[in-house]
Amino acid sequence: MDFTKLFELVVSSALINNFVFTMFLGLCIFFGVSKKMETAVGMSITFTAVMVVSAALSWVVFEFIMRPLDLTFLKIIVFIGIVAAFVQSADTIMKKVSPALYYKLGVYLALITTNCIIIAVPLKNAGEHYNFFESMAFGLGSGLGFGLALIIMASIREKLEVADVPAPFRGLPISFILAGLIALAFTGFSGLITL
Amino acid sequence: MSLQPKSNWELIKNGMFGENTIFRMAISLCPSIAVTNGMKNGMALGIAVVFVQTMVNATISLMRNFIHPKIRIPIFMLVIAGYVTIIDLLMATYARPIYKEIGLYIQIIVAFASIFARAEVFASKNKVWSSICDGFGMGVGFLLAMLVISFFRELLGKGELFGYSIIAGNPLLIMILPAGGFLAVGLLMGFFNWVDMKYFGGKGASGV
Amino acid sequence: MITKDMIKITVNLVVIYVIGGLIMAFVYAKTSPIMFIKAKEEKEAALKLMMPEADTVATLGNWEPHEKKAEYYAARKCGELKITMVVDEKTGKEKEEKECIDPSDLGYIVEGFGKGYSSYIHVLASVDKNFIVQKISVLGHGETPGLGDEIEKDYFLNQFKGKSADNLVVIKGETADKIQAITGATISTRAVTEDGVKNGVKMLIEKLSGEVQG
Amino acid sequence: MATQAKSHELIVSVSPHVRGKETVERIMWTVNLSLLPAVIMSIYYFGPRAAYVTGLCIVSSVLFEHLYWRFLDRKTTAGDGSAFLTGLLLGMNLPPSVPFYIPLIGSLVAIIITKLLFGGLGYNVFNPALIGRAFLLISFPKLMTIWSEPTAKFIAMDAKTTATPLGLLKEEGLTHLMEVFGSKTELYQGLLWGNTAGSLGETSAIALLIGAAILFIKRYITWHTPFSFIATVGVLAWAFGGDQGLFTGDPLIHILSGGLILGAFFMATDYVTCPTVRKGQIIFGIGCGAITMLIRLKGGFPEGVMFAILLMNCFAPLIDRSIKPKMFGAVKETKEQAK
Amino acid sequence: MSKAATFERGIHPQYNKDLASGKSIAVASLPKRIVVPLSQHIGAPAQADVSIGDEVKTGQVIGTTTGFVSSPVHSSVSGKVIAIADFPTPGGRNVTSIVIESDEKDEAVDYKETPDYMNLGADDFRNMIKDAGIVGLGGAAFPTNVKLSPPKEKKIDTVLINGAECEPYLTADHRMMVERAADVVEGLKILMKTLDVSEGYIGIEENKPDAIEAMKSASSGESNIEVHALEIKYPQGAEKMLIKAIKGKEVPTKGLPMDVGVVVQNVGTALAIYEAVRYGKPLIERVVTITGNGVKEPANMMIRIGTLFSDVIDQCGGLVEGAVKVISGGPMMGFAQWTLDVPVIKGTSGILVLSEKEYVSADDYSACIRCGSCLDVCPMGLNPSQLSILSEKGFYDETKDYNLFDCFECGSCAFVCPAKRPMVQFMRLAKSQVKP
Ligand SMILES: Cc1cc2nc3c(=O)[nH]c(=O)nc-3n(C[C@H](O)[C@H](O)[C@H](O)COP(=O)(O)O)c2cc1C
Ligand SMILES: Cc1cc2nc3c(=O)[nH]c(=O)nc-3n(C[C@H](O)[C@H](O)[C@H](O)COP(=O)(O)O)c2cc1C
Ligand SMILES: Cc1cc2nc3c(=O)[nH]c(=O)nc-3n(C[C@H](O)[C@H](O)[C@H](O)COP(=O)(O)O)c2cc1C
Ligand SMILES: Cc1cc2nc3c(=O)[nH]c(=O)nc-3n(C[C@H](O)[C@H](O)[C@H](O)CO)c2cc1C
Ligand code: SF4
Ligand code: SF4
Ligand code: SF4
Ligand code: SF4
Ligand code: FES
Repeated sequence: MDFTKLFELVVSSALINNFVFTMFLGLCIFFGVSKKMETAVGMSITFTAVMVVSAALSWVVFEFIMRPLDLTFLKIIVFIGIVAAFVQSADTIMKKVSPALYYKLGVYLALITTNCIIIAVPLKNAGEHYNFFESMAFGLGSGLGFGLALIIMASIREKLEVADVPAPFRGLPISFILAGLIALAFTGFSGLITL
Repeated sequence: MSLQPKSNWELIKNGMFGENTIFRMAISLCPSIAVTNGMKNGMALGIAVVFVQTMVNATISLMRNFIHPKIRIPIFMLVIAGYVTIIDLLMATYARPIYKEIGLYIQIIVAFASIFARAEVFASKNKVWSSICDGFGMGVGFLLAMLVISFFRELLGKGELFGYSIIAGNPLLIMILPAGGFLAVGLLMGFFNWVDMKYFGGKGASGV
Repeated sequence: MITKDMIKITVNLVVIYVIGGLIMAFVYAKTSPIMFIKAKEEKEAALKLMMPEADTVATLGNWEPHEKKAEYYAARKCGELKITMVVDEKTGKEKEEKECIDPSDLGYIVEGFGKGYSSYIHVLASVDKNFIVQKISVLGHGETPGLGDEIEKDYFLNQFKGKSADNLVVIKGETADKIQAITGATISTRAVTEDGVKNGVKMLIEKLSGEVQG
Repeated sequence: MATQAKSHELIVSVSPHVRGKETVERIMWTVNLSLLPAVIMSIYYFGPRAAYVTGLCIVSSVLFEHLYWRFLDRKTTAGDGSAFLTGLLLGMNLPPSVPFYIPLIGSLVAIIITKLLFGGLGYNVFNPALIGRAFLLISFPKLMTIWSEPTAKFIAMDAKTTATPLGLLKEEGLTHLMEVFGSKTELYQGLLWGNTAGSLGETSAIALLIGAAILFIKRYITWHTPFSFIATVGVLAWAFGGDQGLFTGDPLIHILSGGLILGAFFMATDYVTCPTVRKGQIIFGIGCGAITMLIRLKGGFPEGVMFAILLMNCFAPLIDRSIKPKMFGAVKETKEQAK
Repeated sequence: MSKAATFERGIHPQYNKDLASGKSIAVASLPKRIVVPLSQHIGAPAQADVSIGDEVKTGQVIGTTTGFVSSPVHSSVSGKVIAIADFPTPGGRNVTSIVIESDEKDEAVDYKETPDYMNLGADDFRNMIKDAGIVGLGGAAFPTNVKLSPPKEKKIDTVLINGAECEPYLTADHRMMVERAADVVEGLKILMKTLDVSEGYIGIEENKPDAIEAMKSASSGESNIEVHALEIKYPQGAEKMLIKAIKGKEVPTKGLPMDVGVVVQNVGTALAIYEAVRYGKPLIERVVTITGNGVKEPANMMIRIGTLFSDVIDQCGGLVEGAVKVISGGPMMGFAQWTLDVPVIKGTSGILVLSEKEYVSADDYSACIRCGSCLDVCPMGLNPSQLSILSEKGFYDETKDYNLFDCFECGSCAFVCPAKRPMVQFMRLAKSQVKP
């Protein structure tokens, strides 16, 4: 296993090719749950976990079932099915095993399936022919990057809450502009790692 | 979501403007930035969405009496994913150059909240024809938003429209880069809110 | 009652999934051969374009620049080109089949990757039998629009014609015998010139020069 | 009673009834003034063009701010010196040879999008001048990286273009940089006086340090941000910046070039966009320094100060949220609660 | 002592103490009419013990206590009760007050003198202090006997006399320490005996060297009393800061001085205690500084409680042309008055009249520019910037995350704020909107 490559993959997917700021995925959730810090943190944790596990599951299914059977054209429905099934069972298990955790993070689980990022990770893994560990690294980096984006955004939006933003721009428009400026700052990382 | 009957035209109009996915409902946002750096891409994805949304609504509405409520979610998922797969395969075959650039986003249509939401709140409860109009309206609303955004981005960022050179000189490169996408959508959204507030007495987008 | 319900639901679900799956499979079955052929044709066209005067292009081998799969080819002129019509077994249609008789190498084509500013730049380069560059083209890249993507422009690509491997060096500023950097995109220029093309040509020389001279 | 007659004229307001003498205007104009030495040096080295570019930035910044408030029918804040300062700093961050529309677009982005849409002075999240510059750099990468050679002749209309010291260092390595400048001492001298290519206001370290000293003496800025910023850059440059292995780098080159002095003292310290808690400012400074060196040594740009500050601007609210000042009596409380 | 003791942060306003610091305490002329509010202290208001038309003597109880935390009030002149009604007080509230017209004889009730008072017990002291109506004269007017009855589990080991007088302009405590040093020390000794403690301190800011000198020599015979010079810094006199400066201890948040075993009393309070114990004299007069460039002849005066501000100011030559603001107390924490028909009460330490040139308008404030100055000065180590923004925008609940209730409204943050934000107003607004 090439650890440098894995490390680069994590860093690159978290910072340089950040899902939100350079790939534009998961924006609905990004703008939806970044209003309060608490929700942002909860979502980040849940997300990263789901991302890594579903990347791994999808990889196994894709490599060992779909590819040998030449069913790759079903990848969209299969991946979304895997994610949905995993989220559903995580929901059930968590409710049983750790109700406290479920109480904290359960709500976010429900939001996850209508989010394109979660399906983009396995799709991209399949497209780039990553191996098992690379797929997990990519899932992890993407999750961390998304979490980072959410937390930064939430902390700034809490500050914006008290700012004199002109009425037509209050809420979503200024958040978009804010995301644009953050993305502008994140271009500073470009060229750091070439993948 | 009002359930009183509306005329088909009203349904379409509602989808296009009143409940415009991007500017009003603020869902399906990713493609509004990811594929709007050129009008060609924006239009391609928009058309794909019109197709999927209309067909999904039609199919769900047709099947609405056969679907057991307990399994409605997997069924919706299958229908949506099915149409997305079809359009994905078709574009991969017949529109290769564009597909190369926006392929991932075509596949991602499967996770669009707006499609699932319309299937759930509208198509599963309404007649076929209304559902088609609703889906078509929503899809066209999305397409319009994509066109507006990509119009500004391509014009400012490349000085081109549909790839044809329109203005000479140094374009604002940033507009076709990630940051510019967010800025364009934010500014346009603010502008539409301003117009809405000033001339139509609206309260601005519901936002998230 | 409950079991009956369960069965009903299951049947309902299975039936619909099977139908859905079949429809998708049908579309896939229809499109995938076309996709496959188109991809092949595109590749052939791209290769052909690299050396228009060649009649056929044959794969010679593959190599792995930056751990990516790449191939190299020989571009050949045929002494005689025999065209026969055969019936395709699968589709049942008639199609042309070319047979190259008494081919001679015109030159070689190499696929390469250069590590650029924000992506690996995918290039094709053709050389004549003396390994002098004839033409290069950029197949794909993720460089910055307006900066790095100038590598796709003809003014840049045309510089390469007639240069030997030794002259594939980037110079910032005016130059006639070397490669002039695109202002503001030296990294991308280097990636194409020194990492992509030059390494490719060098690899060709290494692999083939014995053969050629021999 | 004589006194009673006056009662109705008494002013009633909440305590305190005496106030310190500092005002926002006073602070902003002082910062403007403290940049004067650097402006003078830029005009000396780059000629009237320097004055033209900087002036254009200032005028358009102030104008945009004024027009915006006029449009909203609110009291204008164009006179408080902050828009002037944003314009001035934007100008100081541009190369000498830019065409006229570059300052205009930069000011528009800085003032309208970055500052006023977010609510105006005090509410903006990002440093307006730096966003203005980043926007321009990304939009016009070629125009924004044409560096004129400093001529020290007041009339230098078509100066030769050249590379910045950091650009040379990154592209060609230290040895080449030495060849260009002759010796290390000459290089340091060039960097100190500003006799090197670069943005208008960033090149003369001495002039900038004079201005920074004024701000320190007036206590308008504290050591926390600039010191931790510069120290981090110095340590990292020494550790990783050399080509002969660890701890062979030359910290001074990195500290004196690439706008670090300007950035550390005048831009990272922008009240609005850095943490308010002093401890947080140290973290902010270290973050700026680390990102600067990451970009300089490993990234796609030769200089990293601008992006480093902007990236840390993103984190400032988070820092402010997590780092609270040490509260009086707080230590005891936690101990007691533990019991 | 090498370096003056102090606390962290704080501010350095212009002190302007020389307007009145050289003026010996003059005895004000007897007021013709007094207005005595029944609530001059923290706690339950007193209950009127007289009715309209009653004749009263100087020192006679006219309002009695109604609860544990409460304090009686006395008449400060002899004469006739002419009204019992609501009147404005310097604190801004209207309070039920007893109005007495002086017969100008100043006939006093018999005060019970106790020359050998040091032989009395702690409970005797507490009762005498309570009956004399003594409350904290440092400003908050907390009933002193309550402070001197700490719950058993709180072991008190130190009494601190607060002679900091950190508010600009004011000089009353200063003059008291210079002119009545021995009596103040006696007051401290009584306090120490009441609380059975062995450590007594007197803290005085360094800008009053004569007071430090006087207190040092007055206490030179007492081995367990120490005079501490304090750095000149506002709010050195706030009790938590004083304790930090002298004892090095921090009163825990939401705690009281007794949580670190300390009781703090103002100089004036100590003096009043001495007079009550030694001479049986109730709290009917106090030293007040009348100062500022808006008054013709600044002075320190012993003034009967209930004397109207207008009477006092007239005795100081009246207001100058262009006097714009009259403040009860100091410029940092005092209350601006809309009328001069308010009485001097037990907590009135000064009457400050600002002239036009000293006055700074604070109407025009702007958004917080996050300069961080307020964080640098807040003696409580709060984040006033954030608190003020949250309060300004109505996010009252969130202010609690930033320890709103630890703010004691010293005004340091407002003083330094370049945006001229009315910080104290924001703090009070938030406090009124949420429960601690
Ligand atoms: C937003 C941005 C994108 C860039 N993209 C590229 C790129 O795609 N290719 C490249 O070679 N340099 C790119 N650069 C420039 C490099 O950072 C570097 O400055 C340049 O390659 C050096 O070339 P020069 O010496 O000709 O200026 C970019 C710079 C910016 C500001
Ligand atoms: C509600 C309340 C209860 C108090 N209880 C006590 C007490 O039990 N013991 C005590 O020594 N001081 C007590 N204090 C007095 C404070 O310690 C302090 O001396 C008083 O609030 C005046 O302080 P200041 O002038 O610094 O504001 C109390 C104060 C208040 C407001
Ligand atoms: C900001 C502030 C400043 C104060 N400054 C003084 C002072 O200089 N002298 C003083 O005696 N009390 C001062 N106090 C009041 C003290 O905190 C404390 O209440 C008083 O010393 C207790 O004594 P007392 O009960 O005898 O009034 C100040 C209070 C505050 C909140
Ligand atoms: C010490 C100091 C540094 C400043 N630095 C900047 C700066 O780097 N860029 C800028 O646009 N404004 C700067 N300003 C001005 C002002 O804070 C800025 O316009 C606000 O960010 C606008 O809300 C500075 C002000 C001060 C007092
Ligand atoms: S005036 Fe205020 S600060 Fe000064 S001693 Fe009195 S209460 Fe303390
Ligand atoms: S008024 Fe409150 S917040 Fe302001 S400095 Fe004083 S204690 Fe701190
Ligand atoms: S002093 Fe005023 S402007 Fe500065 S941070 Fe505090 S409240 Fe804001
Ligand atoms: S908390 Fe309220 S009532 Fe208590 S001292 Fe402060 S302002 Fe007065
Ligand atoms: S389209 Fe909604 S999360 Fe991507």
